[in-house]
Amino acid sequence: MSSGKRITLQQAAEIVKNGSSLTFSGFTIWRRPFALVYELIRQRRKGLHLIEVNGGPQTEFLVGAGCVDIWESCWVGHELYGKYGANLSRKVGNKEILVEDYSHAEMLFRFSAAASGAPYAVTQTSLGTDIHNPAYDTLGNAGLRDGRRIPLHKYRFTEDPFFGAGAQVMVPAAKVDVAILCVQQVGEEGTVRVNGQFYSDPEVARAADVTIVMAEEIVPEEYLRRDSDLNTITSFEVDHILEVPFGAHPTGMFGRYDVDGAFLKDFYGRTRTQEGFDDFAKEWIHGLDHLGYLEKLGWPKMLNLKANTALKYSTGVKRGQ
Amino acid sequence: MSSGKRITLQQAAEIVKNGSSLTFSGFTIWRRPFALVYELIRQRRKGLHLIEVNGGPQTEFLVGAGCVDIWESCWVGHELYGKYGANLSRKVGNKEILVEDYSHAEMLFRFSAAASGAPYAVTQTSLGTDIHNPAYDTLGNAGLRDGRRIPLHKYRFTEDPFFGAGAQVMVPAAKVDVAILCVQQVGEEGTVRVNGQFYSDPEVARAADVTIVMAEEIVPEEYLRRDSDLNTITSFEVDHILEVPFGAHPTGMFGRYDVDGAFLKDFYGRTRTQEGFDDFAKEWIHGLDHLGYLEKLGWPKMLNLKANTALKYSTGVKRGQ
Amino acid sequence: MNKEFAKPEEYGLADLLCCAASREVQDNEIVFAGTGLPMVAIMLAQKTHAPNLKLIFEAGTLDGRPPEIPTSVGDARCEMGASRSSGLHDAFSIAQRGYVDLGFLGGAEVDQYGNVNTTCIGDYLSPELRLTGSGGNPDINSFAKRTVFIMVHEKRRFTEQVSYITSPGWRVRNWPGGETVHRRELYGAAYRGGPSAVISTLGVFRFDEESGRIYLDTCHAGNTPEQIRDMCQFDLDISRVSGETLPPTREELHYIHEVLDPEQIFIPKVKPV
Amino acid sequence: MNKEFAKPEEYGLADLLCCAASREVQDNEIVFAGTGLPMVAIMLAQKTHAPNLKLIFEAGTLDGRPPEIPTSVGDARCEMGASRSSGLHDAFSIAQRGYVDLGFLGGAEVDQYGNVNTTCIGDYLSPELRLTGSGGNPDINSFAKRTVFIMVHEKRRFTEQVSYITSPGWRVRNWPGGETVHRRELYGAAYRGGPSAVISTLGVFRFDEESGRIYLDTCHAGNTPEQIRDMCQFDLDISRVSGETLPPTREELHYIHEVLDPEQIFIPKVKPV
Repeated sequence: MSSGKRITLQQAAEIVKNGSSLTFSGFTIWRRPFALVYELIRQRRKGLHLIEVNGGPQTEFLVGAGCVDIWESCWVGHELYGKYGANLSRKVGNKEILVEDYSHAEMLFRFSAAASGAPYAVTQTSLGTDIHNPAYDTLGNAGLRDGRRIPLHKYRFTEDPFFGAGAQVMVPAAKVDVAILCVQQVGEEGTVRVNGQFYSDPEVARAADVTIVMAEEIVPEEYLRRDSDLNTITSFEVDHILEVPFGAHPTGMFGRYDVDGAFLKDFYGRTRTQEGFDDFAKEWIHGLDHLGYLEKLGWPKMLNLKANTALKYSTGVKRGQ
Repeated sequence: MSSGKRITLQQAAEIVKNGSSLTFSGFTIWRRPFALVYELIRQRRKGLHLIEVNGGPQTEFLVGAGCVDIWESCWVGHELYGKYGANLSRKVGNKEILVEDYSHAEMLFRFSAAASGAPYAVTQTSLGTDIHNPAYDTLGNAGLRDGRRIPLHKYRFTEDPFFGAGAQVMVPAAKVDVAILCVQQVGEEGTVRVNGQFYSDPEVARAADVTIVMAEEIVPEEYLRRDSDLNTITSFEVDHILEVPFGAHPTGMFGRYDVDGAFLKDFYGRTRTQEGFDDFAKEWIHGLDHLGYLEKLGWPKMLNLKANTALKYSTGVKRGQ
Repeated sequence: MNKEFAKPEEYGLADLLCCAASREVQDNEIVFAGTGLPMVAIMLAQKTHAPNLKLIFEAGTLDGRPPEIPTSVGDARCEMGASRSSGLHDAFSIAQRGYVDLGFLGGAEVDQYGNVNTTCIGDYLSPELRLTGSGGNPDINSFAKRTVFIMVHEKRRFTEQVSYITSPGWRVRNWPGGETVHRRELYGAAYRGGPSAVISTLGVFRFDEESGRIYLDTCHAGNTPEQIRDMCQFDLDISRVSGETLPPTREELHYIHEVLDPEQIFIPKVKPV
Repeated sequence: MNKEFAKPEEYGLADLLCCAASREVQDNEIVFAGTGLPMVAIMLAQKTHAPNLKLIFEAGTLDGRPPEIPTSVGDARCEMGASRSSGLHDAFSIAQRGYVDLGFLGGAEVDQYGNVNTTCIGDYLSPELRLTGSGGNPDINSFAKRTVFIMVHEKRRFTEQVSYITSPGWRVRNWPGGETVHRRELYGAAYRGGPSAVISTLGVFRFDEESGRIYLDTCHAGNTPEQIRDMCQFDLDISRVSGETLPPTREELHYIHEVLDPEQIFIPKVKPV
């Protein structure tokens, strides 16, 4: 059965409007929906509000390109290939972006709450840190807390009334307009099968109002439904699907291809300045489409990144370089 | 690597003390740890506090045998094979048992909270029902709310401060002493692989202080770790393991064997009275061990219940009978 | 296939109820199903006018397409062809998140505001009869946009006030005080609707969303509105009756008995006279 | 294998740090690991004195046994041989539930109470330099029984007061007021311990649980307590120094360079002179 969920990369990017709030699949430098991130940059999207369980190269690309007004998360960097987010850091320094800091577990619990339709979660993490410092409520200080997309408070404190467990932090549900996922397989009706760690993909898919899934392969829905206990996200939680091979590059995809560390290192090294970013974007983003990008990367590189199907990672990549 | 987690059925039952709080794997008439339930009845355990996401035949057997003082859950019956819990109903009528009612989703969220180390969850389910009637706080009325195992309140009301979502019910974490699971496969070090629906097994395993896993098969740990993304419960969440083939009978196990409806119907029909229960227990529980029980059930019945490995259910069972 | 209505001698009451329930489903809806007749009704809708409905089973099967009627929501048949076999946390999270359009439920007692009891008969603290308990009844009823109850019609079951509100109707209790309020006032963001119909063995009842009161919509063949009113302890509104409950079509009967429930697990076949 | 200590020329500073970190792990512990040197240290412990330790990676790998050092916790190598490959919800739920004995963390700045900063240098509202942000640093530090920090030792990093408390030490802020209190007063049921050691490029530091203050435990070869005190902005307690940090053994060096990190991704090999 065809569900009519299939769209193009260009259509997918058009679903994200100027000012939309947005989140992604993956973890740091793994399974980030890069083909669509590039397309958003090409379409010169503005005023995005990124709400991420954790950030990564996709954050740095969108921030560097000036697409982002608000970044709400806990971490950004390129792991071994760039130890912090130089573009974000530059824009923070220039006060060109608002940053709202939570801890990693807080972000996760915020998405879990949204995914289960609860307005908030209670947790004991990060008590006593400056994450809870009332003076550091960036969105509140900017007068943006409208109680709709942006909660009325960054957090609230309470006490456990049931077991005397003590102070609790209430963290608001992370509600987002659009989630963009990048996975190994999606069925024609939207069923997603993630291989390996699924990170926080199930939560972000359900927390969003619109969920777009980019997959290495669109596979017959029947194939996935033959073993329904292996699937990760339900058909009806997915609104749009598209097939984009190598769509996570330069980030990696479990079982398919490794992180392109050299590419990330080059990005990190070249984009300390806005001029550097613009130059990088001119070379690798603007004027290309996804196939043009793959052509430019070339066969030797892509074959080298390709995972060994038994080991699930590439044996050709010289790691750490 | 052997982890020394393997124990016998008798040892497993001895871990559950008089007065322990207890919960189980499964859903209604599926994957209930019956071999161990029978052993608890043989060992004449007393004063148990059952905290169950939902009840089923295991509840009825333990309650009928007089093992249970407190039942905290939302539902008991045998589905198609007995539409309510006659033993529980009888003991409620005689005031021989305390029942604390929550809704099904509330019980689930209570276990989820306990499993993630949170003291409570917030939800909007069941607002306005008598589940929240303060007069119907059974454990409170009995003066049992000590704030340790039994929370100081059955529930609390609050309002969402973040999005104006309105009234919220705070439901306390479901903390239990022992969880007994009945699954298809467990590895020597405790890794569990459930096939089919996993119900609330991951939550109850983590909510409990001690987790015992009965499996159809103990398999090499390496076998399960070859595909770590197919596993359901982590090695270190499991304290004890035991291999008990057909251990869920008369309840069913996905991919292995169907529910023994005739057996449950017989139980339901015969145990409306205490005498009836005692008679049933004399026939099917006392004086038998697990292998004796299987012998008594006999090959024709067990072969008939056995699931077709392609379909995952038995094609021999005449359903509804 | 033959969409003509069947003749009275060709179907039984269970067939009529099943078809009436099936017609409550619209195509593309996400439907939360319990065991038994509701499951047959939903799968009947899937075979006829709602091929794209998505079925959720409480135990954790999402977008299920069982090849045969499961005998319980934990049944291995639920898993076959489903989008996902998962667990209760997913099922209830999806429900609370607002995905569910319609839920089918049952009950031992219902009152004029659609409050339903499945917990006990008589005083909760000293009950005459302890029943099964709530199960997911209040949860589905709290989260779905619409719920439909299928019930055996006895006068004592259509009561002025249920012994225990297990599942929330249109006018519920505002605890801890306990004053009666419209559901809308209590549910806040979770307010998406409420009980939309009761299909009893005598007729089909609906609710006025504003007053929250039940009224008779259609009578099953052979029952008059007045007779049905006499079978309720409360004063049933019969001013809005729209006619007789439509009988099953031959196509529907075919699916029920030849495809969905040939073993007559839930729906007995009417024997030719 | 050869458990003799290696000679100074046989190892580098990274080797020493890695071995010191490895020795913080006890057998059978559940250890939460970040990328980099901590991961080498933990896997070294697994190969030597703690064969039964259980490794958790924040991205969702539980009881991992990677055959090679992963370059990140999202790396495909994490999955191989693990008990489960799951997600963050499981990893953080397990941590909050109290399973984690030990976490290894890093930081840009640390103060005398073990508060650590990885967020920004300078005023948060107008920072001199925005860093990576918290990541899971405060979470692991909140939930684990013990945490060990591995840090480059520069005087500006061992500061009187960190610019921003990213990760909670022994004396933290009681918000919304902001008064300084002992961690024990704030964490309630979640109080299980706190930072137990800082391993810097100069020495190993520990904490007095009652006062919450840091003190010097051992100096790495070539450093005196006084020199190390001079490298702290706060007044370092050097009254409890127990001696010199033990050097790596030949066995440990073998595992680091021949087995765990032969590609020198995290730990460079000392070249023979």
